[in-house]
Amino acid sequence: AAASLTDVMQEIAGAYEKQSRDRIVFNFAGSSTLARQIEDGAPADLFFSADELKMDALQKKDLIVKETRVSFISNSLVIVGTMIRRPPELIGKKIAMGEPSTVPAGIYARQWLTSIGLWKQIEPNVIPTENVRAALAAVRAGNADVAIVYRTDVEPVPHMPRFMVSEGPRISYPFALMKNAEQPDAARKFLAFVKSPVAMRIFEKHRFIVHPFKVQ
Amino acid sequence: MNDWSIVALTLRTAALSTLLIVPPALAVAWLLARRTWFGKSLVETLVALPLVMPPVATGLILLHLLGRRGAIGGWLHRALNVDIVFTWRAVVAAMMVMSFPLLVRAARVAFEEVNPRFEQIARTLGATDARVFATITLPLAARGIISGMLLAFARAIGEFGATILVAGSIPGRTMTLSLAIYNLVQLGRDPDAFRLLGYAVVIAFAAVWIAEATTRRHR
Amino acid sequence: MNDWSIVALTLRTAALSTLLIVPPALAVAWLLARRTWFGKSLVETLVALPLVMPPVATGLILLHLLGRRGAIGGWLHRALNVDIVFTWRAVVAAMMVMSFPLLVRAARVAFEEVNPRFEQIARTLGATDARVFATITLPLAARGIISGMLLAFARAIGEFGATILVAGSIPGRTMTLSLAIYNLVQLGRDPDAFRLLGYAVVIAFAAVWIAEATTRRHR
Amino acid sequence: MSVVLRDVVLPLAHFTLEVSVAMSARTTALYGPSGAGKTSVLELIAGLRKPARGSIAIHDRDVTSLPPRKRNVGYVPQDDALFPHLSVRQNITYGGDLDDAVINVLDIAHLLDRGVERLSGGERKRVALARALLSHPQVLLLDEPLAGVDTELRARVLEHLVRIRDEFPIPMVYVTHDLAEANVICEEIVMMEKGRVVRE
Amino acid sequence: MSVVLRDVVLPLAHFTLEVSVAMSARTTALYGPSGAGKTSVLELIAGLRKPARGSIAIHDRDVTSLPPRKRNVGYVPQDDALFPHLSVRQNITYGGDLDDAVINVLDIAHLLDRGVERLSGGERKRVALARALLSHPQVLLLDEPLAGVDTELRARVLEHLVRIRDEFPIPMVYVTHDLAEANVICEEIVMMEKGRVVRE
Ligand SMILES: Nc1ncnc2c1ncn2[C@@H]1O[C@H](COP(=O)(O)OP(=O)(O)OP(=O)(O)O)[C@@H](O)[C@H]1O
Ligand SMILES: Nc1ncnc2c1ncn2[C@@H]1O[C@H](COP(=O)(O)OP(=O)(O)OP(=O)(O)O)[C@@H](O)[C@H]1O
Ligand SMILES: [Mg+2]
Ligand SMILES: [Mg+2]
Repeated sequence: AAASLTDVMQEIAGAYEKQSRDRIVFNFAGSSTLARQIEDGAPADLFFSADELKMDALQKKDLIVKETRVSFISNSLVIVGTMIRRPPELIGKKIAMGEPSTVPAGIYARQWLTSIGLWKQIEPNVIPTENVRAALAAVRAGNADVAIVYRTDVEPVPHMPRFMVSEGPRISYPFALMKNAEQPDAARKFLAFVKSPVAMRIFEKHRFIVHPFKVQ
Repeated sequence: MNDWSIVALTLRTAALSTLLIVPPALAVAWLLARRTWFGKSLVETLVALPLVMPPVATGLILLHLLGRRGAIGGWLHRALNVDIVFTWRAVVAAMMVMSFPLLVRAARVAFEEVNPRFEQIARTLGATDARVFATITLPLAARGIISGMLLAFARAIGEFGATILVAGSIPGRTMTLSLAIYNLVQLGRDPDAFRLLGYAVVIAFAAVWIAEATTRRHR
Repeated sequence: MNDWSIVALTLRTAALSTLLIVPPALAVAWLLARRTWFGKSLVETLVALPLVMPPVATGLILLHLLGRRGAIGGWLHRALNVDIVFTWRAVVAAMMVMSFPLLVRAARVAFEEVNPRFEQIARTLGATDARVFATITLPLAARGIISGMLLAFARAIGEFGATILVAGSIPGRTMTLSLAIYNLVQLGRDPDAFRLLGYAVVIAFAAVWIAEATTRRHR
Repeated sequence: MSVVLRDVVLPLAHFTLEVSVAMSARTTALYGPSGAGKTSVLELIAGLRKPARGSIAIHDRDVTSLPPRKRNVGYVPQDDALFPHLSVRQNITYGGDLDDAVINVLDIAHLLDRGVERLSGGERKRVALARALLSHPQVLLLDEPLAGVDTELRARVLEHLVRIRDEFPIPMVYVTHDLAEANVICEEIVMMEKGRVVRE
Repeated sequence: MSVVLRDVVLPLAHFTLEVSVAMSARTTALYGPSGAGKTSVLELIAGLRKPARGSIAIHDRDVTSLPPRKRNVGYVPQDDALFPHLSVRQNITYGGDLDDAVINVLDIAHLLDRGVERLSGGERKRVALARALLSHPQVLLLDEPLAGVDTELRARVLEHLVRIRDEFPIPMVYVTHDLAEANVICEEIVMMEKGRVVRE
């Protein structure tokens, strides 16, 4: 599962293991690392990605069971650091964000900024980081004015001013069963549990946006 | 997945990887120190590569080699039904590759500093090459070799980049201290990360202390 | 941002970081090798920490220290108006911290292997401690020290985890070979990654070759 | 013929060593000024240096291409070259078992469990001598074995060497600066100068 | 009074060295069996070993707590301890400038540009002697400086030492096993045994 899902997935798995004899084994890393591992034949039953593009790539290579692919969890971007009221205020500020071509959070931020026509102007001031946490740390250390991160990454009662990006790109987490799963039946059962109301509440508790209507 | 099991896994894999690289590293170091041969600089560069390459690159190469579709991993899977990738074996493999250059360098200098005079005299006393190595060269180089083993062990504990690619970060199975700390940092759980960091420091202190005590005895 | 500028940045920062750590590393190594003092094991552990800790953790700590609100970075910002974080200086700082333990260990063993007899005789010939160090201890330890510098340089080239945190991955400014390779790998552009990897290998080969030539002259 | 060097050539710093000599006596003194090439001759016999040309035979066996370990020599080098990491006992038993007779004659019984870095100069020489004697050599190569050993002990050790000479058929090549010493123990004296044998 | 050791105590492996001696002559021979403590006495004077108790004076100056470098001694150790990474020239000029007289007497002119690992045993001794002589010492400490030097050269070096003795007021402490040698050069003989002075 994507590293950003570590806490929530472990909680869901804990709840699942209370009612089932199956044991869930996770591998947490960046989505692109996980996709790499799957392409190289690493054994995996389920893939909980933080990036639709990575899932698309695997689907194109026919590595996932297409029918099982679902995306009902989403996230949104926030700008933290100094108070921003309107996006144009970003111009001239030092902006820390995930690397805009490889890290999902950075890719989304860039998509959003491009769509509102600001990207060209702010690009020279962008500080690309390896992950969201590094962007936050840069703001705390005083070397970046703002950071563009996921809302799930900042505590609900921060001392930091924040700007919620509402019109940003759809940031969703696709889940799917792998073609060469070793225990497809058990994996299906867990995937079903992840879609259950119990799991939904856990996702919400961790500040993810849940779209239950997408679960059939 | 409690703290102790993470520490135990880390200790076990780091110690095993350090022990496993000792024989090949000493062999390579000895050849580099005591023989001149064609392509020596090449082999030396090759040995140093895991140091020079970013860990992701090393990890990717290992993944290619050790995966079920890889040259080594494929063979092991077919012949012995042993999987490497995503198991503790991959953790050990990543640690081995990353700390190998450190031990080779240290051992090489240690061998070079041994005065060949003593080896010669041992030979006049009838000792075979193997005996000369075991009773003269190795003990005289012990200080440097142990120091290199300490470096290798410390590096194994800290190993992260290659490990997460080949072994994944599977709690209870492949999640070493380094991987766990990374995960906690990612999640913003800094106090927990610092607690685990504390264990790493304690392990390092113990290793330094043991290395110190061992070399003192050897003087 | 062409290949050459990445290579140049990497070479410049790695060479600078290696040169900058030589004086403090030799001082610490000498104190560890030739003096007994309270808290020695502690200092040794401290020195080894960047090896044991996962690079993210080292990077975070550096970021705290060197950031504008950090202890060191804040002072530099106020007093000299110099920023460290997210500049090439941060690249050098990360490289220094990560390769420091390697040089200290190598130099320490090298100093320990110098027969104190020669230092004693030099003293009877009227040499001051400084002269003894410069003319006897240092040259006799040269082989080990140069080998340690090679390790440190190689490690600096390969440094990734701490660098990306404190220096970011800013094309043309802080993006070293390692960071660039990582980026290409993440993008799935493996052929480009391998091209850059080739440069790293060439640099490593040159470094090995120079170290080799230098120690040969010193015999 | 115990030790024979035939047309042996070895280039040295200032001259080339060129030696043809047959040491047939049980004890041969190698005598000559400093830098004449005496140590070089011993190391050629022991196999620690390789001649550029020529051949070397010990007891009629051609050893020119044999490694040192198969030449069965007992070599006491000029710099004693004691193994620094081993105790006196471990040093002298490296090539063979302890022998009380040797220990007593050399007066080193009280040193056995000492580390070699805590020995005096003369003590080191005696330990080196014991180490070579205990390895059951077929020929003893002694490079000034008694330099730094005091007069009284020297007499005793010489006496012992004479006894060894008389009891066992171990030929000795004995490098010395002291003609008197050479005369006590040796039946034959080979004089060297600048890499050549000048008189036998 | 050139060198005075007053109630000097130094624990050694098998006994404790306890020495009180005043070496007032310009040349004093230190004579005694192997392991008597002769080298230890020289190293105490040079400051390379620290006495457990007692005091040491050179030319009426208390040097007990002075570091070796301020004691102005010229020490020729028993194992010559030539600096292995320096050439012969760099070795002998380490403590002072070249002096042709010394070079000629010791017959080392042809060795000057050689690395020390390519010297014979006797050559090393002479280089060590030159190194000590060229450092302008106030007292010369010679630990068997002529062991391994051939008879002819030995006579010449001794002659030179006698000349140094006569020309400069440099007192010498000369460790030797050779009473004849001691008599040629020394005005006073101190005999040691098991860490004590047994006769002056
Ligand atoms: N490794 C070497 N390479 C070249 N020349 C050497 C080497 N070792 C010694 N020599 C030179 O060869 C000559 C003979 O050396 P050797 O050690 O055999 O002399 P020796 O007769 O043993 O002298 P001594 O009585 O002083 O020990 C000397 O002039 C010496 O400088
Ligand atoms: N570092 C040391 N620690 C303890 N004992 C030592 C040490 N070095 C030498 N000894 C012992 O002290 C005694 C005196 O040693 P020293 O070297 O002074 O003897 P010496 O008179 O010079 O003998 P030689 O003529 O053999 O050189 C010897 O018994 C020796 O074993
Ligand atoms: Mg010789
Ligand atoms: Mg002595």
